Amino acid sequence: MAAPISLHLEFGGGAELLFDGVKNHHVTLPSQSEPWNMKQLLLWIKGNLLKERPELFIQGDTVRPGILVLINDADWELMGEMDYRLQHQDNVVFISTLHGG
Amino acid sequence: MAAPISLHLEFGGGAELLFDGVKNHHVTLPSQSEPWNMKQLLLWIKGNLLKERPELFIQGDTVRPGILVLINDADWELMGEMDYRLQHQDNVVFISTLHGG
Amino acid sequence: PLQEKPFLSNEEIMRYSRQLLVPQFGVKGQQQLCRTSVLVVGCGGLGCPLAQYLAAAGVGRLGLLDYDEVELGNLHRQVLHGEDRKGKPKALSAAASLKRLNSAVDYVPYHMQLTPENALQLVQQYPCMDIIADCSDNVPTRYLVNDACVLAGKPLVSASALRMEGQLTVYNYCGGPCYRCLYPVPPPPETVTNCSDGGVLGVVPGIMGCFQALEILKIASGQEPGYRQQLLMFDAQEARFRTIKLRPRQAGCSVCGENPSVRALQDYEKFCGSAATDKCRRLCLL
Amino acid sequence: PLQEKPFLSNEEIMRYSRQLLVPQFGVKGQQQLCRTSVLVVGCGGLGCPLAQYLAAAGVGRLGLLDYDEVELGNLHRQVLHGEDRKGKPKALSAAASLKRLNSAVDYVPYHMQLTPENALQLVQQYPCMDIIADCSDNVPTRYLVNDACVLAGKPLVSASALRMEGQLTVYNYCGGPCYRCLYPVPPPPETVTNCSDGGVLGVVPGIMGCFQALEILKIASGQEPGYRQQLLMFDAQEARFRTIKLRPRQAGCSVCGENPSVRALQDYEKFCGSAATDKCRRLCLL
Ligand SMILES: [Zn+2]
Ligand SMILES: [Zn+2]
Repeated sequence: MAAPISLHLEFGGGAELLFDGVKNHHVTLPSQSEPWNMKQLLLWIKGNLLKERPELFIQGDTVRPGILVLINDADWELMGEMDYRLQHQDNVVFISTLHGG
Repeated sequence: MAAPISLHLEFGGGAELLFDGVKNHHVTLPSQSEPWNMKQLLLWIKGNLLKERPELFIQGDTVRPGILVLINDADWELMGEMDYRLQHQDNVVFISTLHGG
Repeated sequence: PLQEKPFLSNEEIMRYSRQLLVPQFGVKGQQQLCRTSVLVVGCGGLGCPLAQYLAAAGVGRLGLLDYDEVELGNLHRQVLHGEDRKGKPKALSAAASLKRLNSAVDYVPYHMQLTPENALQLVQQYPCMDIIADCSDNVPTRYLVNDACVLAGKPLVSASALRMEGQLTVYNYCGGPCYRCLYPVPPPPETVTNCSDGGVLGVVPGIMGCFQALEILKIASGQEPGYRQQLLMFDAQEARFRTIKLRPRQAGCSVCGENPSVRALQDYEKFCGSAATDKCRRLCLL
Repeated sequence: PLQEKPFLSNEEIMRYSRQLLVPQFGVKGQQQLCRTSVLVVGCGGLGCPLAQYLAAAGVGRLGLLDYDEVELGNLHRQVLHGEDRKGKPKALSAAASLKRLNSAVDYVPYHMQLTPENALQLVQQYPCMDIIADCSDNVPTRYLVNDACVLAGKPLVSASALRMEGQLTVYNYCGGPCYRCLYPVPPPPETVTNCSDGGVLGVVPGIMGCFQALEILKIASGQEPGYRQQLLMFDAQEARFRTIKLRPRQAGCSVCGENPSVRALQDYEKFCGSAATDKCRRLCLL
């Protein structure tokens, strides 16, 4: 059994508007048999935080195009993307790309 | 005996010009009977890093007016100033105030 | 503050539509900004971008103070002036450029030096200023502006720049420190480097002046500014920002403390041992 | 690059004296900057401050591209235009304002839309551009500019702003990623918010445009830019900066990868499912 872990989730660039406009979320993921990875975190967010129109955040089993995912201030591509194994106190940011000027 | 401690010293706003223009210094303070505090660090800097014109950095036993001292991103006034007891891996910044515009 | 207008005009709604849409600003923020007077001390590398964005955003009144005239060597960073303004007072040049951008703002150019004799009057009396921006370039003026703000009870948004570095703090606001709380004793004159001596990459005061404008827009529109009791340090060479937590207002401060010894403006050139200009410092020391 | 001048003229030494004094820039940096051509794609909220500081600093040539005309609703952030420019092409308005500031720069205004047909020619052929600044306001143009830069081998300094947030990255430079490496698939059109829809506080693109200018000055003068393979995120509400480490150039990228499928510019409006403007998006979706 993996112990429960606490995470700091942040949403920005407009992605926060899918979460009642709240940018910062401190969450605790419950204990489960396997360690938590990003794939499971996305499902957890979809089930527990996303209020409406989940397709504007998740498409298929990953984040929709135009949202950049950052784990501890690094692009998740450098960290293993969906397979990254989450650690207690990790900081995960979902940032919508801006296009205005 | 207190163990040797490593510090990250930074100089900015022009104060680095008294240290050969080098902004970042990783230094190790030797083991000594008492724990290291800021007062002793200033003396150590004067004896070991300052190349010339020490009066442009230290006056009396403290830093000269117009240099702000920051310990781990906080004003040293909040940390006990000269009496602050240095910890291993502390970050200490000496920043010269800018006046130009 | 300026007179309240209960409604925005159609022209104002058109002009400011993009910022009215910003939830944190909105119609209320715009109405408050339209009633706000800001005194800009120094129309140079910091004052130009600051005044530009405050005027564009629709501040009510903009006092523009500078004793100096435009020189060719200013134009790499003082973007409100132009080649045809050489020799013209900077305060008037700035006002003329800003008027093209937004004629609805009340511009009050002051072609004069800020002195212990006129500072309080400028800040307090007609036209009364709500927020002061220190965009000056020398130590005596920075102490003078600070003391005038403390005595008049005005928030001071202060920035500075040199070479490739910049600093910014909001002083004398909601329990935060004043300039003297941080720097009770002025620096020895021989340790002070000005832009005339040390140089400055023009876009560095550009960035810092824009930040000052942002802090003023937040104060004017009732948002919490980011840098009350905090110092923003910007290093353009390392492309690095750093936010420092500062001491609170000091009980022993000689101007904002509990038993202030400074109860009126004093002689700041004497106090600092240097002239209130960034030009003749060396000359004056001879 | 433009022709090399072995010496700075006396006028140049006077004008640029304050930045010649900056050790990291100096005479060599100035000479390199005077030989550099920069294409600014979009003369709006980002392009105005960017062009202003590049012109003031003495860039050699400034291409100023915008298909649009000045409207009253632009003036809260597009500080190179003015009330008397309403209805005038932004590219020409920007060039006219900049000329007052520094007449020594070669301004090349382009009152036209950047298209798959003209983009490569604009970037590569006479006058050849060394660095491209993406100051545009819509998704198809951002992919178009990116692909043109990759195909032509030019560094791309890109920024964007919305409401109270800004983002900046240097693409396609020294092993760093291109825009498509990060965003291989365009966002669904219904998830894209433009400044026309979502609003923007004017000083936010002001700050981001100044940063873009700084990054360009560093590349032009031979310094390492701060944001190659990095993303600067700026949140004006929280007064917070954040620097993110990004992935390197991706071997599988469809335009800059090892076996690119995009070997010529394509139809970006079709690719993105939206129009290359920040105005009629909703209209076009009907
Ligand atoms: Zn005080
Ligand atoms: Zn790529």
